[in-house]
Amino acid sequence: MAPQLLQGSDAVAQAAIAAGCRFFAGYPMLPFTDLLESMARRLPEVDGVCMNAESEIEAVNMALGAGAAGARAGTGSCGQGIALMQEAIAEAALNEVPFVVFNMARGQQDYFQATRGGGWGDYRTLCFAPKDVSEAVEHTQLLFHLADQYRAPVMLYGDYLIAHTYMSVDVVPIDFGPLPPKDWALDGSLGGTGKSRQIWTWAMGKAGDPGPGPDLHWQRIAEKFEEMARVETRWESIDCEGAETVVVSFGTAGPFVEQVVGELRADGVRIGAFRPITLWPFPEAALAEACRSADRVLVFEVNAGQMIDDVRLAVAGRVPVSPLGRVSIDFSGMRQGEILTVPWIRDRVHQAIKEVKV
Amino acid sequence: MAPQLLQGSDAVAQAAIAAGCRFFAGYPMLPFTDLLESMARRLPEVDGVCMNAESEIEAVNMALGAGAAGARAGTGSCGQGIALMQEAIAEAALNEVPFVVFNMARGQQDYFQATRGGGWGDYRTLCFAPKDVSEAVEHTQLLFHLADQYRAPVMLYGDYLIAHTYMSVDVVPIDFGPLPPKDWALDGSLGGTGKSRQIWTWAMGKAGDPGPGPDLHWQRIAEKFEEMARVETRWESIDCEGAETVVVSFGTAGPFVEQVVGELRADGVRIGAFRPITLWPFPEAALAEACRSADRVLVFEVNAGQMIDDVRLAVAGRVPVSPLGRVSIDFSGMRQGEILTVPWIRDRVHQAIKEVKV
Amino acid sequence: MLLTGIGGQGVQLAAKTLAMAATAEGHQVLMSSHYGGEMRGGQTEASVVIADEGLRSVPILESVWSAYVMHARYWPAVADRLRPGGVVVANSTVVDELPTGDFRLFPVPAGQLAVEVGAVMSSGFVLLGAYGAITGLVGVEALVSAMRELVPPYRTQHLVVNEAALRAGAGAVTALDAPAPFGAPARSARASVGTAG
Amino acid sequence: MLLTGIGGQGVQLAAKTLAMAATAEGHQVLMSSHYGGEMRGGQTEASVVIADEGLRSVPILESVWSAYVMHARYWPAVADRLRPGGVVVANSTVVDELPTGDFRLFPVPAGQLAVEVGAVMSSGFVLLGAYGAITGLVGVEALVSAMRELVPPYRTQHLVVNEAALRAGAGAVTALDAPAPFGAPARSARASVGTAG
Amino acid sequence: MTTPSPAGPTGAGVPAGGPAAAVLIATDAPPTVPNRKVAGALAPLQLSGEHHLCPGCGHPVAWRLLLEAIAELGLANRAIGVVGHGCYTNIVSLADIDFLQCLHGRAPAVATGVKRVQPDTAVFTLQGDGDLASEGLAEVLHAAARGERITTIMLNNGVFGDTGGQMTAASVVGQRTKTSLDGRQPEAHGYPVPVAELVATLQGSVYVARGAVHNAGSVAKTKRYLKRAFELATSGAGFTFVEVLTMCPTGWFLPTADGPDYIQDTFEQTYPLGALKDV
Amino acid sequence: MTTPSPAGPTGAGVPAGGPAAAVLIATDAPPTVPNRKVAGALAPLQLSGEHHLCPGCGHPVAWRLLLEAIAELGLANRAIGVVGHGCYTNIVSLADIDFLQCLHGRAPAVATGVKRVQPDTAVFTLQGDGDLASEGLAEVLHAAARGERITTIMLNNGVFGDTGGQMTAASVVGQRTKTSLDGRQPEAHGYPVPVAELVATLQGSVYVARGAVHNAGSVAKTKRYLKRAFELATSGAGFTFVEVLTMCPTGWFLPTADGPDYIQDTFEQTYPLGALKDV
Amino acid sequence: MNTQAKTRVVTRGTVTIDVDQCKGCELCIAACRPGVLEMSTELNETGYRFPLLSPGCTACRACRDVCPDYCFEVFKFDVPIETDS
Amino acid sequence: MNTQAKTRVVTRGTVTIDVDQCKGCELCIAACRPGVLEMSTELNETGYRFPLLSPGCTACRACRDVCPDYCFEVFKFDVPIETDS
Ligand SMILES: Cc1ncc(C[n+]2csc(CCOP(=O)(O)OP(=O)(O)O)c2C)c(N)n1
Ligand SMILES: Cc1ncc(C[n+]2csc(CCOP(=O)(O)OP(=O)(O)O)c2C)c(N)n1
Ligand code: SF4
Ligand code: SF4
Ligand code: SF4
Ligand code: SF4
Ligand code: SF4
Ligand code: SF4
Ligand SMILES: [Mg+2]
Ligand SMILES: [Mg+2]
Repeated sequence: MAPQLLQGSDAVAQAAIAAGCRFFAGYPMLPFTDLLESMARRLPEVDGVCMNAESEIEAVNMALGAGAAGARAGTGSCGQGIALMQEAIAEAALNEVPFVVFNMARGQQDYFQATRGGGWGDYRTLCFAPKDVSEAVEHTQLLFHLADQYRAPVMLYGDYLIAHTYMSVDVVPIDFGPLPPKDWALDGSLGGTGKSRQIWTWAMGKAGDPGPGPDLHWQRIAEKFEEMARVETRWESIDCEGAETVVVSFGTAGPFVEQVVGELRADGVRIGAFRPITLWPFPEAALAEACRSADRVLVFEVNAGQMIDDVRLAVAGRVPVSPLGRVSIDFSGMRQGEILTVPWIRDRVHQAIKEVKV
Repeated sequence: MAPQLLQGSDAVAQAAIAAGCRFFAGYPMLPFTDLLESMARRLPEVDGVCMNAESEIEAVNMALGAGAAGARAGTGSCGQGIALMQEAIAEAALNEVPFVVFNMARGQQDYFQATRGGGWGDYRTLCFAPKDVSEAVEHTQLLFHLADQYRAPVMLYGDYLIAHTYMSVDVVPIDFGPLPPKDWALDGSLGGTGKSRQIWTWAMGKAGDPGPGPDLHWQRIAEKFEEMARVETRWESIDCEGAETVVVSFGTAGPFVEQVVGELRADGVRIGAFRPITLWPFPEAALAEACRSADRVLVFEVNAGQMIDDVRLAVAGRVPVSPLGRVSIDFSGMRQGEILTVPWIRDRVHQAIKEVKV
Repeated sequence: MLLTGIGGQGVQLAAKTLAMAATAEGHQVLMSSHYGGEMRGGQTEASVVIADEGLRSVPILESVWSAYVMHARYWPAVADRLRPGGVVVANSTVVDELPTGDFRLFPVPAGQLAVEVGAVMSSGFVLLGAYGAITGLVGVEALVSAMRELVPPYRTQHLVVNEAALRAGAGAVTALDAPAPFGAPARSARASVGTAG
Repeated sequence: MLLTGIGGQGVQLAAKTLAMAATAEGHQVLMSSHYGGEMRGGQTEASVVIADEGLRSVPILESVWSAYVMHARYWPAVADRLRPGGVVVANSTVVDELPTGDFRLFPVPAGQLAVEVGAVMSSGFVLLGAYGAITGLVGVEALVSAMRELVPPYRTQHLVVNEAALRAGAGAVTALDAPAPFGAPARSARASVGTAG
Repeated sequence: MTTPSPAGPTGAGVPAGGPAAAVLIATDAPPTVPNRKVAGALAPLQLSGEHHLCPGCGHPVAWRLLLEAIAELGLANRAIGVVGHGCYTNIVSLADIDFLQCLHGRAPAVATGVKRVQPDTAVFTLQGDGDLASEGLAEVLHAAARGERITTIMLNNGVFGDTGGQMTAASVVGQRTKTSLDGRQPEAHGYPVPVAELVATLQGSVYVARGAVHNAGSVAKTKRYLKRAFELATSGAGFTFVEVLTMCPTGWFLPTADGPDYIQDTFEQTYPLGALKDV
Repeated sequence: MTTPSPAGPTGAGVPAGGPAAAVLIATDAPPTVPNRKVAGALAPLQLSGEHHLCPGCGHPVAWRLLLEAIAELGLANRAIGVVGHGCYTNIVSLADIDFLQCLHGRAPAVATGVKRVQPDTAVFTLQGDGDLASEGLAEVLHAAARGERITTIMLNNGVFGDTGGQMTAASVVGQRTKTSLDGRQPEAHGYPVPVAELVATLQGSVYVARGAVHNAGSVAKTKRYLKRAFELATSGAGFTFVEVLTMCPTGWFLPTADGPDYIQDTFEQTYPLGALKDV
Repeated sequence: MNTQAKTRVVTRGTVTIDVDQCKGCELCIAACRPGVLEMSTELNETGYRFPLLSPGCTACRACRDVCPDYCFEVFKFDVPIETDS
Repeated sequence: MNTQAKTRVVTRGTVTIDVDQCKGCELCIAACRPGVLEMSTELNETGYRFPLLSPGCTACRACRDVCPDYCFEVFKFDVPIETDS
């Protein structure tokens, strides 16, 4: 297929469908709305179902039901809507139902929400933050695969710049290899055979065949998340080798930082850029490694300081870590806030290099 | 008043009423239910209102309404119910409506939920975790004061052992000093005068008197939270001076750790206990200070490892930090999980002291 | 003191009655209980710590001096925590099912006494009356008035039978020669009311 | 290229048409737009980056080579980013309100031409046709077919007038001698379609 | 006229003879005289009869009716139950059909997801009044309006049984609960939400009925309602809804034996029994 | 018979004379001949007439009626508005009364909190159909069942206007939206939720009416409904509800001038106008 | 008529009762039209009273249908049994 | 009857129109019973056509009541004005 000019939302929708997504439920909220509209247009063409759900809570629970019945399912929203989904995302993590949550966030203010959740219990959510539309297309497909692999809800942290940017992209289905069969999925077929299925957060089992109960079940889940933390980190590190300054950023802020860092590097400044691709699990070891020669780490995020905690955890006191960003909401325009521009970042990096001069 | 034997929930209810709480809305969920029942019994006696709300979402939004109208208001739930309240707690943080959230958690698994939230945007929630019923009584009163002082939603992180333990306590109203007038509260009285009031997360203002808009308004809120982080940390540090080992725990796990540490100290082990009383803001500086002479920090929490992030942030790599706890849910009994006992902790501390021996 | 039983046997109410009676008699009390979350009929257990001075104990007891046992099903949880030589006041009907061990067992025919005083559902109170009398921790009058305060308004019809049950239990046993060690040197004297019933 | 305007003036549709036409002509394109969240009628702006090779640019442009301006209200946002000597294709009605500066201004009587071809609501397309012709970035045929693909099914009644508008715009101007610098050495040639209108 | 056979383990079920009142019949084993078993203890598909619910609770009776209806309609290997949070949740352990235990109140949304991707299954939700009329009112009404081809069963005891007896949106006026100690007062607490009536108002619902389990007659009728509801939903007609009034003596603070009367004298006044809508 | 005075700034509002069709009257200033002003542009309590809503939107007309009703009932200094998320939210900036802008769908719960602690105020919610019939259906029905002494106003245009025209729970059958491109199909999308009818079913509601703003007659009636609703809620009678059908030409993909007809020919068929309940 | 008939009881069926599963709720007692069930004075192993059957069962299933603890099975005799009451 | 009367127009009132606030929706046009409003061909400063008034206004307020942009004020003359139509 030749590259097409696609709006990010539409590209993500096509990627989801290419990955086998056949059920989607969502509730409009800018900048997520376009993805919902695109799914509503495209899913029926492949005999899939797109539910124009009556609330985010209904949407995520519909996705949970579809996932439990074995379909590749998706839902999504942003900020406030994702807040309403917290209970169900945690539930799905604990009762092991896979689906993909498309968080087309209003900027970068929801890093904590995405990485620490606000659900209940010990759970984590695998979360990819693409830097642009092409990466979003790739991540979308990978996320459906990983959701099934780990039987867990997973998240794409997009934003307005992912959802609304048009880009020439080519959506090609990617094969990530085989997966275990979904023999746990509910289809009713085993009713009356003594082997009927059950999905229950507390894993209480059936008469005559008691389950592990929540204590053991949740310990097992916690181990699964530890495993994911070991295996699934992803990141991009640019010119960090030998850098005195490393600038960390995530998602669509990445290319802006990359541009600034590239310019400075061209000017002879020893500076690199690091971008976690998975927000959870956070690439702690890779960042520590990237900062080996650094004497300052700068964190650019368009919020009051959220990812900086993870950066500080990664460098564990070995290098001073300073914030470059701040709260910034371009409310009227739904870009990412006025600070998300090359000149702003360039200024701040210059200033920081001067200030933190060792 | 002579000490009375009060169930923790009832003691907290009395403390809330002593602090002037006159509106409460909740939805039953163990172990929060008893607080709701107690409020339903006691509030009408002081001409207050207790709403048996039809859901946690309605409960928290009722509390938000009552708080916006100037009342001292409370709500609460645990785990799943608090998850459903995330959107509204974030909203209240951003539109500056005070109320107290009583999170009678099912154990310690919701530390991230309480400290990082799952709401949207840049906000934090002042959160106290009492170690027992007497402390809960004190914290409850203080929280109503601080909520008004900062015009923010705040949280009590209790649990089953707070909610269901009976203790001889004396609920005496505490005077925390004066507060600014609630001239921002909505009562309708200024309608038609050109000075009518407005509560709006986006702070858009009125025609002729535009507000700062979300960008500026939320920056101001972020500064307020920074101020709280500086001023409002609280902690308890026992025998940390000169200790080689510091055991950190929170909430009702504190007394268990305290007992183990006390015994070991009596046996000549150089060990101390540290307990953050405010989970957010986390007493980073105090913990760093408490660990000055330590060569190991142990974190006991009944979950897969949540507070340990804050402990690692506080010690910033200067001392190795190891977890002592794990996921543990005493589902049938609603204690805090089987690991929350003195012998279990004692064993683990002994083991850790051997292992981490420097 | 540790009380255990099966949900519905009135263990929690018995523990509260004991705790309140002890408070009324001027002691410092801490009582913790646990029972099913969203399931009925599981294990129910309560601990009561009674002390004379400032009391700040953990609410989940490591060891207990005495236990109150309504049902054998959850006995192991009690046995684990009973101190050597501890006192066990148990419903006679379950005594046969209890293994022997280093404790002093006081069987009380609670069910039978309850039927005799026409209080078939109040065997827990019979056992409590007996417990109070055996250990000397609380007098039967204090127990009766605590029970009266605790029974909820919609259950007042139970007051009379409960009182009869408490008195029947107290009257059926003789006191220990060495009473409960509260006021003892330990920071808090731990009496643990345990019912596995 | 940066396009700006007031919500409702068709700026977004114009930008999409341009981007799609450029894609169809074999270029790599990145187009970003922004407009009000839950408010109508505010600023609307779109940027289009057109390049020949692998394109990975930031979607919020620091500087632009050309701009498309429908309304003067948001002109400052354009002026800030226009490179020295940049090209500005603007609706004549707003030209008077634009300050002078280091740019080449091409006024197009878009509103008037639109009325003439009976497409009063399509002045954005007039300006776009003119823009394409002036800069030489895209041909009018590519614009017309892109527009045909983009107009949603429930708006097909607009196809004819939009086409007329595009052609009117293209026909009313003469091409620049130096066309748009795409394919230039820079990692990505940045053409910025800006409408402040 | 037959001669009474002697009582005892082997002669169980046959009068032990002798005159009048004092005569008891052994009931520990099936009768030895020629007979036909007209009813077993458990429903088909029921794995066990043991459960933790309180004495006199009405839920287990409703469970049996549900399983009988499914079995009799031949839906055993097509049924998927989506269950909310409440005392009735325990069915998940007792019945040999697929179950998804879901979040409080959300069953109709979850069931929608299941049914839409498995259109040939018989998807139903089992919920309490707290689950459905309080926490999940929007979910059930939206599913009904959408005409989802599922069956929703609400076990209405007018109280949050599982959390110990607080007022729900369905508690009747005057009902004493732990959060309405002097009885539900319209002034302070408002009026009960008649969910079945609301569902019937919506065009997407095709069948709405209200049964009860407080006596044998209503048990039989309720089963008929359930069967009709499953038939219509699985045939694709639309959303079907069966409310079942169940006793909660614990949450009503009543002796178990008074449960049925409380239904009849109090609940039925607010919630009249019968089929409300049958297209 | 009066002589026409000359047209022009000072003689505005008076026919400029001359014969027939071509005659235009200056409308840039009040007339100079003796007159009485029968209607100003803005409602009392309205701070400005400028707003960002689309051409032909029905909401601003409803805003004015609401403010007129409040002013005429003397409630200006007792009114507290609780407003959801939608195009209509902009009233918060335009009206000189206390406002709380709250979360999407939750206004009735928020208003309950306000009213319960400020019982002497006139608390109302202003919500859209997306806000109320979709996201917040439970909230409004629960508040109605509880008989909260508040007034809820739903501006029903059958679409999420603010997010660009997707289907809401109130979209009518056949309505084209961005998530129902071929029109709302009952098979796939179900039927609209008639909120007013549901609210009327609940015992706690005392007044329920449905008006519209698509012509001068319904504008006048709607204002009467609003006044009665405020009167009854503030007198303590119970919950009152007024639905107002408003045009959303943008979300309907129609020329602005066709909005009123769409209401009359399509919306009114699903949502008949009038008072549904008046106790 | 035959006055002796008055003291004759027709028993058309019978039930088995799992008394140890019984929780003593007494719902079966009220449900039994002919009134042939009454509660024991004895307690079962969990401490509940349980129903006892007297002659006259009609095999109507009512007890079985209302029992929340699944204690009953119901049998219909091929030939009714008559006894003195 | 008087055929001349047919060409006489009675104007009972008038309106002011804030044409720059007008968004050209035409709702006022349909609302005006006597049909004395019609849209301009000119555009206002935001680019919309706006209503123009001809003689015959009855001061009925309909235009004002339906206008979403608050463009109208309505005045009733103390004495109606008659003109040739
Ligand atoms: C979000 C959430 N809130 C509250 C609870 C606690 N909860 C569990 S069961 C229950 C009561 C259910 O009542 P109902 O649905 O009427 O069932 P019943 O027990 O009466 O059969 C509640 C409130 C929960 N599990 N989840
Ligand atoms: C929880 C949440 N979900 C979604 C949104 C996005 N949102 C804002 S306005 C709106 C549409 C409102 O539609 P309606 O209430 O019908 O009002 P209208 O714009 O049609 O007047 C939506 C979905 C939100 N603000 N919050
Ligand atoms: S509390 Fe009520 S509903 Fe729950 S098991 Fe007991 S009787 Fe049944
Ligand atoms: S989108 Fe619809 S509701 Fe919103 S302002 Fe435009 S016309 Fe009005
Ligand atoms: S089957 Fe009928 S007659 Fe026989 S015992 Fe049961 S209820 Fe009574
Ligand atoms: S109905 Fe069942 S549980 Fe109740 S008393 Fe009868 S046999 Fe026992
Ligand atoms: S007031 Fe009546 S008659 Fe006059 S212009 Fe307006 S609508 Fe027409
Ligand atoms: S109704 Fe108002 S906005 Fe619409 S055309 Fe008439 S004057 Fe203009
Ligand atoms: Mg219930
Ligand atoms: Mg709408």
